[in-house]
Amino acid sequence: MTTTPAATPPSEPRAPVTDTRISALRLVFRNKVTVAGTVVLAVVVFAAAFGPLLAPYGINDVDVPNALQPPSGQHWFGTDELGRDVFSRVLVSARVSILVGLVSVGFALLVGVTLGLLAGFYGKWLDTVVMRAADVLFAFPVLLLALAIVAVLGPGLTTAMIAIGVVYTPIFARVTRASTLAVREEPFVKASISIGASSSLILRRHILPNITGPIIVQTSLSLAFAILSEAALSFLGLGVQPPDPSWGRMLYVAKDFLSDAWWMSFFPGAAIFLTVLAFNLVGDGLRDVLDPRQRTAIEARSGR
Amino acid sequence: QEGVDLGDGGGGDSENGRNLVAAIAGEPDQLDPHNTSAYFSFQVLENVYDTLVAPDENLEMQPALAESWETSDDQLTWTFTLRDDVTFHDGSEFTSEDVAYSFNRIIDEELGNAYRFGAVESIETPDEQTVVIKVSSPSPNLLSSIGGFKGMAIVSAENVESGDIQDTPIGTGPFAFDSYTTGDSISLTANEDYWGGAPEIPGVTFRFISEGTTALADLTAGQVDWTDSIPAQQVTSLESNPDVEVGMVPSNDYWYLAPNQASAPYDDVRVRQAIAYAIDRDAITQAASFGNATTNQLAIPESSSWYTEYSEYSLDLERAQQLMDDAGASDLAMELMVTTQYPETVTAAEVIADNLSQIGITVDIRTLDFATWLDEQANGNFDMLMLGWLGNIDPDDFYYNQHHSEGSSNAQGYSNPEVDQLLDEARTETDVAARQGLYDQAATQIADDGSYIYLYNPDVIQAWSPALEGYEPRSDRAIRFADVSFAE
Amino acid sequence: MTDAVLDVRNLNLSVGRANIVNDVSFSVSQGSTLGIVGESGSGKSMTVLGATGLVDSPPAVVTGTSTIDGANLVGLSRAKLQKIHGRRIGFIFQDPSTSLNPVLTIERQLTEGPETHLGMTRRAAKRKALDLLEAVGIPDPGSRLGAYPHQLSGGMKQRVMIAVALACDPALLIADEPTTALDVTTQSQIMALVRSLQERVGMAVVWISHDLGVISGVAEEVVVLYGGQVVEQAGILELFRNPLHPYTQGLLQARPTLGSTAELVVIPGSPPDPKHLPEGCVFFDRCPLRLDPRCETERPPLAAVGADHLVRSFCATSGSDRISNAWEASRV
Amino acid sequence: MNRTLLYFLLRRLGHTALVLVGVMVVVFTLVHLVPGDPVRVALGTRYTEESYNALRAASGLDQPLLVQFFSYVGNAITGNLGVSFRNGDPVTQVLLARLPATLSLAIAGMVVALLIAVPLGLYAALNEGKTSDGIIRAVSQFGVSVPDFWMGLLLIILFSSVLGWLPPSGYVPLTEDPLGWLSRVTLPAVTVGLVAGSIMTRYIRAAVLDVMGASYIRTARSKGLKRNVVIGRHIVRNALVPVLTIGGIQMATMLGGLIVVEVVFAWPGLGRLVFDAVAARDYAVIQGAVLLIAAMFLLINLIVDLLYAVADPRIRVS
Amino acid sequence: MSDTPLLSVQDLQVHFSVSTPTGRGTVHAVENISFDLRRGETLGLVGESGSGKSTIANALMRLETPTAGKLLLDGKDVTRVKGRELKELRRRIAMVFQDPFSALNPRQTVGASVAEPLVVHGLAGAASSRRARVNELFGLVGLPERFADRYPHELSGGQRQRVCIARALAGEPDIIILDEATASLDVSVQAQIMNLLKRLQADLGLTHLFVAHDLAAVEYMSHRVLVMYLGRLMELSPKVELYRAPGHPYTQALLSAIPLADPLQERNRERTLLQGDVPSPLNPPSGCVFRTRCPLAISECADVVPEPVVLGEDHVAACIRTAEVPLLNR
Ligand SMILES: Nc1ncnc2c1ncn2[C@@H]1O[C@H](COP(=O)(O)OP(=O)(O)OP(=O)(O)O)[C@@H](O)[C@H]1O
Ligand SMILES: Nc1ncnc2c1ncn2[C@@H]1O[C@H](COP(=O)(O)OP(=O)(O)OP(=O)(O)O)[C@@H](O)[C@H]1O
Ligand SMILES: [Mg+2]
Ligand SMILES: [Mg+2]
Repeated sequence: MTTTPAATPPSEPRAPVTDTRISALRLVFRNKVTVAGTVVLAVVVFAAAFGPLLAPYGINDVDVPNALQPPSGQHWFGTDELGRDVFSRVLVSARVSILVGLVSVGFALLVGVTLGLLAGFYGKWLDTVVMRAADVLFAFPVLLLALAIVAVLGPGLTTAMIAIGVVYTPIFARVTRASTLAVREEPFVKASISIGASSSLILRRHILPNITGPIIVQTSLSLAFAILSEAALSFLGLGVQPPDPSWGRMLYVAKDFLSDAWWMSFFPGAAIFLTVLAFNLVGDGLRDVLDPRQRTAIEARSGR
Repeated sequence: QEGVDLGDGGGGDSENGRNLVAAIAGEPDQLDPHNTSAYFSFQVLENVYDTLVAPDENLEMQPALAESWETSDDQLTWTFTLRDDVTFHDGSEFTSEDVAYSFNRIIDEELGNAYRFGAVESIETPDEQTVVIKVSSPSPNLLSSIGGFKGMAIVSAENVESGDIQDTPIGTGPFAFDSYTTGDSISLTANEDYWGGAPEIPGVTFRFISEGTTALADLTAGQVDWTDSIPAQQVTSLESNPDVEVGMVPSNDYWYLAPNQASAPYDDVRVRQAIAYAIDRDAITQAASFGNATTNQLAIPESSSWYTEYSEYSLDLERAQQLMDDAGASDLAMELMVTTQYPETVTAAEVIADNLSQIGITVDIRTLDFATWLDEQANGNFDMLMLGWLGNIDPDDFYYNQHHSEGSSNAQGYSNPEVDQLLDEARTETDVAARQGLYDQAATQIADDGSYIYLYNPDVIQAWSPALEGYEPRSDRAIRFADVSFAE
Repeated sequence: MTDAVLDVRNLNLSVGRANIVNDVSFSVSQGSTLGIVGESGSGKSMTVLGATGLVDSPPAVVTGTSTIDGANLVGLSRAKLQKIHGRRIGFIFQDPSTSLNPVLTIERQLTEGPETHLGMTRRAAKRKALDLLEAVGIPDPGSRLGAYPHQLSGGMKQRVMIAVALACDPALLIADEPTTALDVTTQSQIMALVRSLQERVGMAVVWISHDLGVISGVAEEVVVLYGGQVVEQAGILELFRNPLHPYTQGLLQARPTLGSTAELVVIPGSPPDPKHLPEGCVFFDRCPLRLDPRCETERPPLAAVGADHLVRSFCATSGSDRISNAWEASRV
Repeated sequence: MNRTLLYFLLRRLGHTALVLVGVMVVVFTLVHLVPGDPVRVALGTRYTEESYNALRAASGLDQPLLVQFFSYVGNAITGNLGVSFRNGDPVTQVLLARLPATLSLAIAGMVVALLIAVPLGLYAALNEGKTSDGIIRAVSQFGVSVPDFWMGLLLIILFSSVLGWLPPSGYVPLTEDPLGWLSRVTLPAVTVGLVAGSIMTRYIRAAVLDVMGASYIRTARSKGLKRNVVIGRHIVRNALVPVLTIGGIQMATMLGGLIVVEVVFAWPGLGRLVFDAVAARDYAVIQGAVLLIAAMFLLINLIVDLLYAVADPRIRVS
Repeated sequence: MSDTPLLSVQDLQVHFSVSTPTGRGTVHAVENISFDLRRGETLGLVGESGSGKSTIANALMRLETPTAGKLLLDGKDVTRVKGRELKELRRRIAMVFQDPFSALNPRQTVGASVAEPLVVHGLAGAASSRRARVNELFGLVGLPERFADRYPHELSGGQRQRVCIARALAGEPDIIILDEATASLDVSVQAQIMNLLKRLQADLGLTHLFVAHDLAAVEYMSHRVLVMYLGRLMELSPKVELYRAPGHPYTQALLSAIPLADPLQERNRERTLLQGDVPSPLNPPSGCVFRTRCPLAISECADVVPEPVVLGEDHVAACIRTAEVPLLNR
């Protein structure tokens, strides 16, 4: 099949488009806010990876006579009720908090998105079953669900992660299903079916990429809430096991020293706040970059 | 103090003043004294019920519902003469039948406290005023068994049989049960006909405030008059607060570690001893109770007449390491089982973990909720556990149960025939000095064998408003409001 | 043009670096209709929105004058604009299914204008609403008052939109592609309706469309927009009979017409990006003529080539035959 | 219209029943899977083997699980949720006693959340990109990332201990003492409301921004309506639907028991009941409470769906 | 007729079951439509919005399942085919949709979209030869190859529609269904696309089903025209005859609604303006569905569903008063 190409060469489209695409990574860094978020996250991840090596003190170096010292040159963030160095503990806790966030949300993401995608795409009885099951989980009081899971599996980091993961699964399933339902009706899906594409190809190539926006937003929100849920579980004594610190546990212990030792709650609290904020900022940035429309806008804005 | 009128704090007003509001750290599970084992229940019931005899501030048994008693020469028959001016809150007469009914209920229904009547053969009521208890062997601790706490209270048969006792108990005590708001509070009103004299205050409202910071805020805001829901770490700052009275007395409670002798290498006495040498009791005590406790290497505090001097285990890492080496135990991974129900165990565990790491024991702290903890303990699923034993009066109660081969609370699986024999003997020894001697020996042996590694005796810490007069904290944690009053 | 209802002079509108409207002037007099044609993105909507003060500025920057009742709408305060919008100027937008508020009843959307501008009571406004629905040819208007937009067909919705626009008897009606989203049959109904209403109340109409056929049916005067500029302006007959700008020519020959199967002219490429307008003639890169060396470097002025006929091209004066032939040659 | 509504309600009730059965199965399984023996908790540390067995038999816990489940479901259908293992109180009665406290905290918390979120969300959206928008977003971010127990204690220290304005804890029924109720519900409601309000602020902002871009808003402005009318009548009504969704979820969460906040403020609500019941392995109470919470959750969902129809006439049809 | 038509549609019926405020109802989207699609021709399909044009297109692609009737492709019944055969059907028939933006996945480069049929049908093998084929297709529709890496929103409407056409051509189909493929484009662009389609048809021997509501565009593009109203066939005729002498009042009304090129003619022409709206397909009028808006309607029209009347070779109109239809005054 050979034919002459159309005689009239069409001119450029309205929006100036560079033919060499800027890499996604570089695009992320065009946005100052996203960069700030990324830097914070990088610090947190760095602390998670190398915290134990960087910490000036052992996290469990109990030194009761030196308990409850305010921040000083020696102990930047002060000491806690057992005389342990708060800075070291905040640093090392990054690992737990990040782990809890990533693993539990990763679990919820994987299971929830898969179920939501299938339910939304295939509909019918599968939809009914999956969504009713999600309703059952959803109707369960969140902390109680976590409580029960922790009680079954015994407390600890792993179970806390599973518990939080299970709690967030129905949310992901719902968000995914709603988006899938919407995208499924899009003409380009119909177009792909009309080509003869299989369901799996449509799910992979068309539906999934187009529901990443809400999923990313939900993920960054959930990451934040997962870190906080770990704190709530700690409040109920179900989170990370002592003596290992987590930001949530530290806050929990610190609550009894609220009026005497502000540093015990301030620093882990600030760590949570900054991390949660960073997750949200990076999530927003990522969503923008993954959306080709936003991407062009960013490319155009950043000149060339 | 801020002069904001924020209402009366939940209690009912009456002409002669307002209810005392006491904040306790939790909600009673039920109000049947024979069935509950919760301290929160007894905080309330202490003021509702009476026992035949009751401990005074030195924990000596004094007449209560029983005016007097005598023992037969063979020590096998106890005859109690009851007061004749006592009525229940519902107005019915208190008689010896009620005593027999109460005790038989515990025995016949095999309720939790039945073990205290292990030696009792019969309970007879020759007349309304007399109760005769026959025992199979001399029982020097009978008085503390029937009067040590309100779990042995004299209840009303009618109240039990109607089933009301679980939430509307009727007793003979200084306060009568008034109302119960689930999750929030229980109110008692003064018993005007109390045999010990009517209380001065119109009533008591117990509020359930588990968060210590909240309870203290309530106390300083004048919403609460009394509380024992106090984070130990806030005691120091509390003591300097002029708006609050803080009362602290050494208690008979003790906290201990128990290595599980059913699992290797904790069956080796050297390992247990090594642990005992390696731990820093001072740091543990400081960390767990912020100094509001006294370290001890045995169960009984110095203030008690049963006190025994013992100081074998001073911190000695070398010795501990030596013992570990002798036992051939190196690089030990140990699961230390503690419970969130008692946060001090969690804090102490963190220090202990640090201590033991220095002799090559890696401690994995298992923090369980109490229900699971109890299950695991009963199933022997632990390497070492930490817990406390509360409200102790007679040594038989705890030494026998915890360290006799047949003891019902011997979860650590300790068995030493010598100790068994000492405890058996002490049970029936009626001479006080001789009995004390037996317990001295037994206790020393138990500590030497490392059956329990005793840590400290905590203080009873309570705080109340300066306006509250006549309140004294007691070393057995009994909360009695019969004699308190408000200053004008 | 003393009886001009709306008189727009040298209107410019830019957002950031995008010059969306460039030096546009036109006026429309009472009882007559001005048509604005142009491709998508040529700045038709922005021209009228800018001229009537309906764009948010900032971000948009608007200069020039746009006079109605002696008041310059460009730069007028929000409060003063509010008194003119809806009262002196009524608007109809392209897609009737999105330009009516989905959660309010037809009645509410019809009455809020008269209540605001004419100080009518709710009851009086309701009576007015009934009359309006009647006037725009909605059968059984009484029962339609309580309806919500989604309960009406597209044509009905556009009639309601017209009723909303005419609720306060405005002097000027701005119709921004009011029939583009509708069926041809409905389109001819709406066109007929607006014409008859215009005859009755004598308002001025600015009718925007990209379809020259529609414009030929409604307008007396036509403005052809390209790249935010007026490239040609003339009376309707003059424009169809004697189009001078190559773009206008192309537009006329690109549309299929009934009864003619002559091959269509193709205007290659697409309109310029308002952020990167060419230095010279805005139509330069698509133009088949490019007769003058200035075409690439210099903006041609909008020049009068006859009575009421303006054209912006260096090539226009060379005669329309040449232009037609140029398009012929470029056919595929 | 009415037939549709009836049809809709019936179908929803069917769903609800289905989900409730599911909840029952899950909670029953879960509760019995959880290690920890209620009898041991009840007996504490000092008891004999005999007393243990006696209590176990007395409370029917020695029956096979399946028997226990079916007798439970059978009773539940007739409205009998069993009796509390701890004190023999009928569970229904226990739950009803706790409901008012939970309801009043949830409603008050929602009011606070709305008082925070509606003006802030709206204001931020109307001033998109300006400094005030940034500040509101930052503050809401802060509200989201502060754990509630911490916020609660901070409020207690500030408003009770330092300023002495409000009592730190306790609950008085609204019907008995409205002022006392108000003074006591304020702090917990603010604690709850700050968190929920922060979340809702973001949703409201997004929803309003969405609506502001719609072309009917341009229509409304083209009518020369006052800004307030455009906002109040046109923007807000249309932004309601997405806000209802998130509001419903927040409300359901609150009704489900705010364990942590209830513990901090000694609030006699369902959350603390569940927490205590779990600690004591009081099976009947846990099951009953979860069932009630699930039912309330579904009820809220239903109400939200009905409200959708009120807010958005388009939904009324389908 | 010596050879079988490429595609034959026989008594096609598509109903949708929907829930309405008053219970369940049936949308009669397409009722008993029969027509042939002949090799190499363009059949125009016109009608107002909601008349069932897209439904027919979808039924041919088997995106909707016909409730009754038959589809014959090369004489072979494909009404119920599944799996591999269905896939083959969807290779042989390709479709171009109305809105070229929403018909392209916004998260995929247009090159990937064009390559999709190749992947799906295992054509053009390896990635490199696929790339070459995509480039060839881009050339075919007059797009520079470098556009392959762009996202849909970075292209103009006309360019996007070219991409859609390239994708439709990728599987080397016999039939292309153009569902209002030019309706959303600007006139200038519309002309580009229509000319392109004509050229491709001539070069590649394609058969087109050209769905539109613009009768002028249909006249330009088609050999024969099928006019639909409310799911029913109104008229089917060779183009020239239909425009010169429409045999159905509905066709006549459609024609008179088209604006004329010349303003003078446009203003002075006599129009048959249709009144009111299309009735609901949930309960279409009895007899002739057009009678409620028909200027020629008589009482009989309500009783019988009019049979197609043969008016000439290949020319049928479903109207009992077809003789009375006035000639369009030009
Ligand atoms: N708010 C805005 N900010 C920036 N650019 C805009 C804005 N609105 C429109 N534009 C740009 O202005 C140009 C003209 O837009 P306008 O809507 O006036 O075109 P139009 O002629 O009405 O087109 P259509 O036929 O599609 O309605 C386009 O390039 C568009 O991208
Ligand atoms: N999936 C469906 N469920 C219910 N009704 C449908 C469905 N698809 C189409 N319809 C209805 O069938 C009828 C025919 O629709 P169709 O889309 O085929 O019309 P069309 O002629 O293509 O209109 P348009 O010009 O608007 O594209 C319409 O009334 C439509 O509402
Ligand atoms: Mg426009
Ligand atoms: Mg269609």
